[in-house]
Amino acid sequence: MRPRHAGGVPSARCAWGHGELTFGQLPYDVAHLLGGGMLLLSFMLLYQRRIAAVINALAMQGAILAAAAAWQGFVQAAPQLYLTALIALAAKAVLIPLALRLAIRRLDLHRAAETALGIGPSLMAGVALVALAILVVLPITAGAHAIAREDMALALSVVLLGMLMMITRRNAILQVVGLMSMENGLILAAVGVTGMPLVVELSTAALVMVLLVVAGVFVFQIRERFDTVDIGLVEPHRGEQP
Amino acid sequence: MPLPWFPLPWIIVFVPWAGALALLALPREKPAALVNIAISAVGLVLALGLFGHPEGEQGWTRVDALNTPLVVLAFLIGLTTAIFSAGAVAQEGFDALRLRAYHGAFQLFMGAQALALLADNMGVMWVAIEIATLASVLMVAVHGTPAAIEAAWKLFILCGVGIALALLGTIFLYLAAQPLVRHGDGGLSWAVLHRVAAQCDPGVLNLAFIFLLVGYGTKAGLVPLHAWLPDAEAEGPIAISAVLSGLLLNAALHAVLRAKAIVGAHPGTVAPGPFLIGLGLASVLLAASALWRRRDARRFFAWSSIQHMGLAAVAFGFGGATANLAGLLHMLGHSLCKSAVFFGLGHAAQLKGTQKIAGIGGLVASHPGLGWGLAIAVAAVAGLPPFALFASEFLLLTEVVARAWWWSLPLGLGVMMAAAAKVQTLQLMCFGEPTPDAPDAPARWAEATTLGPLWLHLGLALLLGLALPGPLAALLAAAARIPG
Amino acid sequence: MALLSALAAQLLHITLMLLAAPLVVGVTRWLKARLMGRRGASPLQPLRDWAKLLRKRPVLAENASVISEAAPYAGFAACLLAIALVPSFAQGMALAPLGDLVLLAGLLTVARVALALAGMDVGTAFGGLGAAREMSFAAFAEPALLLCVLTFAILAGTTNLDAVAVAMRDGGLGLRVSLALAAVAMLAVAVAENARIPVDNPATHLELTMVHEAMLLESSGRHLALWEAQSALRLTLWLALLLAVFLPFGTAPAGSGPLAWVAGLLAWLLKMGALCLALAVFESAVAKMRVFRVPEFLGAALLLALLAVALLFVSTGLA
Amino acid sequence: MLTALALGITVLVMLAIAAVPLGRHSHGGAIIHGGCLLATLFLAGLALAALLAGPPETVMALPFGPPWGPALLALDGLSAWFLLLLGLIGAAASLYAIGAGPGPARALPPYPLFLAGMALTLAAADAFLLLLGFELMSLASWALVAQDHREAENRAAARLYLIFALLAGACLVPAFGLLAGQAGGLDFATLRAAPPDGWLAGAVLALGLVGAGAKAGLVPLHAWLPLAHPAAPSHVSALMSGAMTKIALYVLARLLLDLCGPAQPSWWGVPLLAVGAASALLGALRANMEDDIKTLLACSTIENLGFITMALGLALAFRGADLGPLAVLAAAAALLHALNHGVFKTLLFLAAGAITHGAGSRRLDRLGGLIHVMPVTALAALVGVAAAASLPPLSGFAGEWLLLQALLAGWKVADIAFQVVAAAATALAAMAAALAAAAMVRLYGLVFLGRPRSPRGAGAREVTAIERWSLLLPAGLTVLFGLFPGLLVQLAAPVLQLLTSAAVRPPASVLALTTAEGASAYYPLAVALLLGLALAALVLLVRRRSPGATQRGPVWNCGFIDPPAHLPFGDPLTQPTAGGIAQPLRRMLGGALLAAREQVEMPSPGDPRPARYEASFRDPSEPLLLAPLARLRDDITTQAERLRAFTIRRNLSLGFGLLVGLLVLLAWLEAR
Repeated sequence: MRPRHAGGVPSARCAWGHGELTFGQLPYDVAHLLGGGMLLLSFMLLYQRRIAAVINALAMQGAILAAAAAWQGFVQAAPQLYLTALIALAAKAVLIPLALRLAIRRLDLHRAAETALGIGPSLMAGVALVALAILVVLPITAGAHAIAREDMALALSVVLLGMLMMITRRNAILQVVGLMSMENGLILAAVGVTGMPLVVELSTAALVMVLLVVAGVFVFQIRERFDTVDIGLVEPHRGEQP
Repeated sequence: MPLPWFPLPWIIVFVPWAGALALLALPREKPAALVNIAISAVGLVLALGLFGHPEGEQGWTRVDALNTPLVVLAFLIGLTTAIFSAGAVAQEGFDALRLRAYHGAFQLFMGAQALALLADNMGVMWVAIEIATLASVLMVAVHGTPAAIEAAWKLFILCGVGIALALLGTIFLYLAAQPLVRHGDGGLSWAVLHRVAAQCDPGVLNLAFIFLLVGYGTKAGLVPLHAWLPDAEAEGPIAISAVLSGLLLNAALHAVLRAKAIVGAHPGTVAPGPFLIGLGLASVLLAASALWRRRDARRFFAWSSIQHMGLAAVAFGFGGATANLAGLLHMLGHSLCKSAVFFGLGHAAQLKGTQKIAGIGGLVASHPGLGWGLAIAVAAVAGLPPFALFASEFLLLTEVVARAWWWSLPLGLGVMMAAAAKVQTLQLMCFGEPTPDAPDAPARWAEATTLGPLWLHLGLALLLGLALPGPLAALLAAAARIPG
Repeated sequence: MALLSALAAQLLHITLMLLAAPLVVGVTRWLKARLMGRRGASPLQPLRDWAKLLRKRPVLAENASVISEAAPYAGFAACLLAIALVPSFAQGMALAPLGDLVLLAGLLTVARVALALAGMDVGTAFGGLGAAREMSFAAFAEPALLLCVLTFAILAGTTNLDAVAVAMRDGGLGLRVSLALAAVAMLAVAVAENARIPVDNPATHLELTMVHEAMLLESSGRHLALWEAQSALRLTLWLALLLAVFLPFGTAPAGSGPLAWVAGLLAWLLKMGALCLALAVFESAVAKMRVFRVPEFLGAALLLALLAVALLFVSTGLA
Repeated sequence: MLTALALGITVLVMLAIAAVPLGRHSHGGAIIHGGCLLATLFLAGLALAALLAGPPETVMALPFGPPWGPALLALDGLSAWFLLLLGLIGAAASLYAIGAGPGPARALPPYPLFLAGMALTLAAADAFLLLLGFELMSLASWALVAQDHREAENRAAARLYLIFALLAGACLVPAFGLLAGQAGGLDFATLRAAPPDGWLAGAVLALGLVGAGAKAGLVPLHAWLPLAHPAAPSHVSALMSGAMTKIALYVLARLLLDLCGPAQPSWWGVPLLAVGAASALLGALRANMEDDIKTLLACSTIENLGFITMALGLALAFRGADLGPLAVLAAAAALLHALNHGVFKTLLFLAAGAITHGAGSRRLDRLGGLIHVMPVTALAALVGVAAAASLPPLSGFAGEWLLLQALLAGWKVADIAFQVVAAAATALAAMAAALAAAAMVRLYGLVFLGRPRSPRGAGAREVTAIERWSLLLPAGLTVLFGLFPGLLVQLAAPVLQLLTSAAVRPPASVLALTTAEGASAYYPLAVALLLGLALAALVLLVRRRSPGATQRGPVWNCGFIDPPAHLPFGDPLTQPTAGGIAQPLRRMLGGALLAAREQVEMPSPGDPRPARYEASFRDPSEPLLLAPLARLRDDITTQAERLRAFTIRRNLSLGFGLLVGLLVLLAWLEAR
């Protein structure tokens, strides 16, 4: 059952009607390009060994996200998206990476990322996840905007890769990075959908949480990994050994 | 009868938040506790006003049969918990800062709770649940002990990821509705989504439901997303366990229900029920076996919360008016009984100076009032009559057997095993030779602030299970039709 | 009229039984002595013993309770009522409607319980030992008996003794293997119930092998007389029961006149004499078995009875 | 009438509430138990009226109930019969409780609640209320079992008890759910209207049997019963043993004979018959091994419940084979024996309580010779013991006579398998009866006869007047019911009609019980009169021939040394012990059925140590049922525990795995 194209009516103030975008049209290509860039950077995150490099990649991803948001704001003639872009740029491309570098220095974590799953396997897993993302997005009838649909696939892949990173890295910082790139994927999805209300609020709220996680890393001085926090701190207090 | 523009829901939400600010400013213990009680009482009164409030959405909020009882219950438990905490907080040994944080976080949590339940806009609901999560992280971590920090961190990370996934699900929901709604804002309104769901794209709806289920399911403590729950409930201040298992889980499950209602409204989607049944059954079975190995009383009852949430999830997964009614009853009854248990258990733990089951023994002999109260509360949680959980489990089992008998085998097994474990723990804690009390036992009047709420909850659970007033029963019946 | 004759028959029957009891015991003993080549006491010896015992004053232990005094009467009364229900020379006696086999078993249980309680009353080792064994053996005898009853119930359609006897006499049942098996089982039960060889030796006082006598060690005088008479009565009862069920021939039918009664009486005496002879031969032929082999003995009887029933199911094609 | 019934139950609940403050009051116990006495008598009268005047046809909707509908109350013949039983037993127990003086305050509130729960179960006209009452009954009695919770074994007993009660509930709820599923309602009228068939009916049968059996303590679900009954105060044990287990059987009868409709096949009787026979045999045998009075009585309860279950099974089988009269016969046996057993077992448990009061112990090896110091108790107990040993003309025999007649008619079901089963059941029933007699003789002989076995036992004294009356009341009823079973069966005519749905004259006249065709009959009154007559004549004759008064002398026992001076009541070692009396049966059957063991430790010559003789047994249900289940549970939990030690990262991966799994599932589903 194909949905009616009611929603596809171009809004008066928008240069390109956002109903029938397809390949070969500039707005779509750019959006797609940016999304692809983010996905690529997610793979970079998985691929990098050195923490500093990972953080750079993260910063770049944040920057691209900001760009994507801004572009969508332009395409959809939705000014609030510029705000989102601005926040993303400030926080994800600049502030948080700086904070993380600081953390590395504070917790002297200058060493290669310890992985629970090897780099190679995690890359393969990443590819598989992307395939899965495309697979699940595929059945969405093309009636929904192609742009949104492709963006969804990309965003979904970014989210899944971020989560994959969280669970394959033993290092607290890297896990935070994973969480952040997940959140980047979310925002990408959010901005990707035409006319999504509350984008700013939602993205900010999500951001707040990430910031708090980073803060947590600072406050609780989580040196090595969640593992040790989990086991090392707690076993004596839990009294649950069978 | 409030005027249409009278934003009662928002008032309900913002009263606690205002109170939270006030409490953040109050350094001293007694007044803070009293103010806390006062605010909760006001909240309850306002919430009761919802019964007279016209149904339907109103901007970002909505009031209907499904969330009204949950909100009222939330504020009721908020009030009783505030009363209990007034008696219990003395034992927590907070310094001024922690005290402020504790009370402030509590009211912040209450407000977020109300918003999460009353929100009509799925985005607002998401934000509310995130705020509730942050508040609960604060409440759990407030002790600052390594164990508390670990529990809070676990809660934070796991629920954070869950929340993120829920956001993605929300975005998918909007994506599904986007072609059909003109003005953007409606695209996240539950009412609108529910209305247009039938013409939405089933594929997107499926995707949305998966993410919402995994996201909010984490908050609801469904297996295998449950890991944060036992530690969070065991390490925070005692009063917090009551609201965590009494309210937070309900709000999360309520969110899942809203999602299910939307997705279920489309005939072409993959039926959401089986997913819920699967997770619920996993929760019931895992909890039923985990209960046998607990040594820590609060973790024990946290696991029991997981089991009960699983039962409710199974009920909603089956769907239909009867099963939904059973699920709803189960949610309400579980909140009442479980918070009652945590009141009694909290007081007992403070008396004995430990929360190990082995350390709490012979309560009936040493403190008859508390002992029997706790015993009856645990029996109620174990699903024994005449309390609400007996009625709901009866209805659920009969319905399941009637609809698909094979599901009843694992279900009955789980219920049976869990109940047996609870009986064992009940006897360990309440019977036998009394264990020695801690040197710094709480004040006598603390027992009143424990037993009062405890018996009130049990009485209400009794009413709920056996003598529900006609209008309320009608309300629940109406509510049971909403999730579909 | 019919009622009167039934009543008369009943009274005659009871007196006959009371007279027969000592004789049966005496005759059996006498026959055994003869078979063993001794002259043996006169068949009337039991009567003489009882009379002598009755003349003596009973001596009770200091701590004996009312049970010791009441039990002999209770047990005897139960046996008397039981034996009054077993047709001997005539059928359709006044108490015939009461004559239910299950009730019969119940009355015998009453007598047994009275005996056992009396044995335990003083709290001596032998009394307890005897009581325990007596009650335990019953646990095997009862089911065997009940299964025999089941056989009759299937063949005669009732458990009323009189009706069973009638059915056996002129029911045209002919000779059946299951009846034979049931008869053997019932014989074994009778032997056990009456504490005869090989289950128990009525003549011995070697404590460790005693069952029946062990319970009577403390009783004396009239109580002992009553116990002895009761055991004689029980033996007669069982023999009469066997006759009534398996050899009901010559018994006067219900409502028949005195002549038929005389004939029936003669027939009964003949049969009873033969049975006593058989018992004597059997007892002098076999040796007493160890106490804890008794269950096997009775278990065998039980199996035989079960076999009889099963065969009956098959043969009569009830299935 | 229903209003009165509801009123009675409400009064009981009110008493329970009032008992909380009254518990500390000195006369509180008397007040509460007095109230219970009146209430139970009222209920009994109500039930009697219902049985005489015909039960009310109406159904009463209670003002309260579950959120999905009102709870329904009704009183038909079946419930009335068991309500009568409950009323009588409750009255006797309450009377005893008044006399026994105030127990611990915590034991007071559950007692009226227990009665109320049972009454509610009987009065329920829909599945929810029935199970509500059922579980309430379990919960209250659990509190009573646990009232002496300082004792570890009492706690264990209480735990096992409640777990079995939960099991019962967990089986009965689905059973009713299955019925309601295709009937479309939970009230009995609706359920009756749509009887199940096929596998559904089979499932209901299995669930019902397990559920009710777990509560009635039928083999193999009996492990809790011998532990729980002794743990409770005596009057509560009497209620549990006499009434509660019957309530479970009531549920069984209600479910299988009433709600499942008359059209069920004849093989339905077989499981009940088998379970009943096993229970009867095992219970009776265990009763011969136990050496605690109340445990012994509890085991005998298992045996009698086995009898009743057999009768119910026969009723099912006969009804399925269209043998209406025989079905009525069997049902009558079940009802009659339920009533009689309830009364005389109450009597015996109360007597056990009196003994514990008067002689300070429940162990057979510490008692003896009580007949001298507690004559009234001894007399009442003698009646109870004789009835339990099923001696004519007492009440125990009447029910058993009917049961045996029904069993002896089992061959009329034209199916060789059933016939053989019935024959075997007959043998087992007879054996169980004989074993019960042995157990009762052992009980009475060791407790009341002989000489004291302990100083405390030597100092025993008779109990208070009220307690004595509370013993004499059921004793009188036992005799009365024994003499006029015919009246009872005729009273039960509507119940038989309801159970067997066969319009057949009940197998009884005023003076007699008769078999289906009336071919053979049992005239208890005549038997009693004749026995009396024979006894009188005997006494006259004998005393005329031997006028001499009895004289007393020392015990002979083939030579018997005088007791040492420090043992005024004689040397206990010279008396038979509980283990000694049990020896023959332990060797004959115990080894095979109860894994009984005996070992004699004979020190070498010159070694001053005494020789030791040890006998022990183990109930088969423990190694065969409970232990494996516990082991299985431990294994499962051990496996499940592995999840718990996960780190945050592992837990995250769990969630991630779930997400990916669901997505894959979704993709697969959508691809199809």
